[in-house]
Amino acid sequence: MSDLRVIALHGELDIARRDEARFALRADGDVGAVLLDFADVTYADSTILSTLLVFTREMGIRGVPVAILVGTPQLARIVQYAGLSDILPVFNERSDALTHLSEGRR
Amino acid sequence: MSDLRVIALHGELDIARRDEARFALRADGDVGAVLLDFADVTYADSTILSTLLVFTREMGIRGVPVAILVGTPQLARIVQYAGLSDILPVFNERSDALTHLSEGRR
Amino acid sequence: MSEPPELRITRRAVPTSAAAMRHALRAFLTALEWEEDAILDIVTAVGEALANAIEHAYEDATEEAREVTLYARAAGDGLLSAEVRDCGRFIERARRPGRGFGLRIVRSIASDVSLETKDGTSVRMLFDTRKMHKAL
Amino acid sequence: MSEPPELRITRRAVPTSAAAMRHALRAFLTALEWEEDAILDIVTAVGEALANAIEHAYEDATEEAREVTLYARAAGDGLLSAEVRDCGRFIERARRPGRGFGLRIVRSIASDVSLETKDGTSVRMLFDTRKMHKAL
Ligand SMILES: Nc1ncnc2c1ncn2[C@@H]1O[C@H](COP(=O)(O)OP(=O)(O)O)[C@@H](O)[C@H]1O
Ligand SMILES: Nc1ncnc2c1ncn2[C@@H]1O[C@H](COP(=O)(O)OP(=O)(O)O)[C@@H](O)[C@H]1O
Repeated sequence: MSDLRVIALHGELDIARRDEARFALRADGDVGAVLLDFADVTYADSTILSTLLVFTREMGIRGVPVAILVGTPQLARIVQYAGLSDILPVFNERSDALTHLSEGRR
Repeated sequence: MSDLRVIALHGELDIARRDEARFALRADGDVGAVLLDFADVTYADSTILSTLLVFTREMGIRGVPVAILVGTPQLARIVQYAGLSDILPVFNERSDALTHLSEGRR
Repeated sequence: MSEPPELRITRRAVPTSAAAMRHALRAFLTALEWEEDAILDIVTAVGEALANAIEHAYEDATEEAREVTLYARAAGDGLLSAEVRDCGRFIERARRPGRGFGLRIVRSIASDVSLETKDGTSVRMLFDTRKMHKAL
Repeated sequence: MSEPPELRITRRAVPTSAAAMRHALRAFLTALEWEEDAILDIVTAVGEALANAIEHAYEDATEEAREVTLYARAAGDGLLSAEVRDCGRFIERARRPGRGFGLRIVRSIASDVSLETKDGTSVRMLFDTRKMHKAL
């Protein structure tokens, strides 16, 4: 998987870090798959969900699979509460996230 | 300093950990000096000061110098508020603590 | 001893205030020995209300009086009532694609939510930890 | 918006409660953006009063009603009033060598301390952050 792009963020992703998150969530150039490594993210609010949604859609249009690796149950749960479970590809295990990406590769 | 005994504690040393602190603060056998390495202690209450006082006095009677290395300013300050600055040998720097110990050695 | 546990904090309605207020709420609930799962969800819901006050309430306000207040009060039996209040102006707005998750999240977690928009916005939430996680 | 920031927590008067209540106070004061130096000292003083309620108040009490309440209320201008209250019995005791630092520490940090021993012990402390650290 030489063209796997890993984007790692950590800490609390809330309204105060929206611009930072938007800036980090880019995948220019020739990318085969994107792993959003949020294993060390301890909190996410809905402003980040919106950013994730935009990013995942853009990648979908480009045919690039995305997987979101989460550490805290808070992030997995806010995705469900927002009704985005079927849209945002959230994984608790790195291996599951990578499997998802390799299956979705072009 | 082959007979330097280092006793390290960490976290919050309060009433809930008094027995643990009492148990840890022992220096049996042939000890030349004791460094209480509290660099990772983040909080101390007065019950710990009492334990420190007993230990330092016992060591004093045995002629064994003691140095308390502190990390958080809270610990240095509670010693002052308790009026124990002249009795408890508190140091902010490891090198100062070690110098104090080597000067006090038998 | 009879007064219920409570927490009230007022801060400037700026983005960095959200985390500090969530942390205070989390430590308050932790001190009450509430379950971690319930704490996660309550902090998530209150966090959304705080983010709304910070993001929307003062869009056209002058610099003074940009404040947001969090009030939380625990009743027995695992109930918590919380209120997030600002002195701004509620913005009625058509649903925007990819936005509008905040209040939905609040409603998913709280067993009761009431929104009052007089002299600012007040979001009152009732959390019943005995009934939480029902959706998951 | 006019009510002052406040925090009230009641917990069982057992050793593990002290840290949880200190953490809640710390997060509350941090959320109010108080200076770290002042927070350290206030938490230290309140921590001593909590430890006293936990260690001494219920020495001869039955298991029920072993509770300790922390109440803190911020006024403007860097003032905080705090109260630690239990429903036990104050123990008058001759000074014991190597003990008795708790109330001394409280008095070193607070600008005003009052101890009431009716239906338990109440320690009221006033902290004035503008005057703190004067002793050091
Ligand atoms: N405290 C508030 N002050 C002003 N308007 C608010 C407030 N809370 C919510 N709103 C309005 O309600 C809308 C929906 O809020 P929400 O569901 O949290 O989604 P989002 O914040 O993503 O738009 C906001 O866009 C805003 O117009
Ligand atoms: N909440 C309390 N309930 C009962 N007795 C108390 C309380 N607080 C203080 N005391 C009494 O006052 C004494 C002095 O307290 P303090 O100065 O904190 O030192 P120490 O706790 O080391 O004895 C205690 O030993 C105890 O007899």
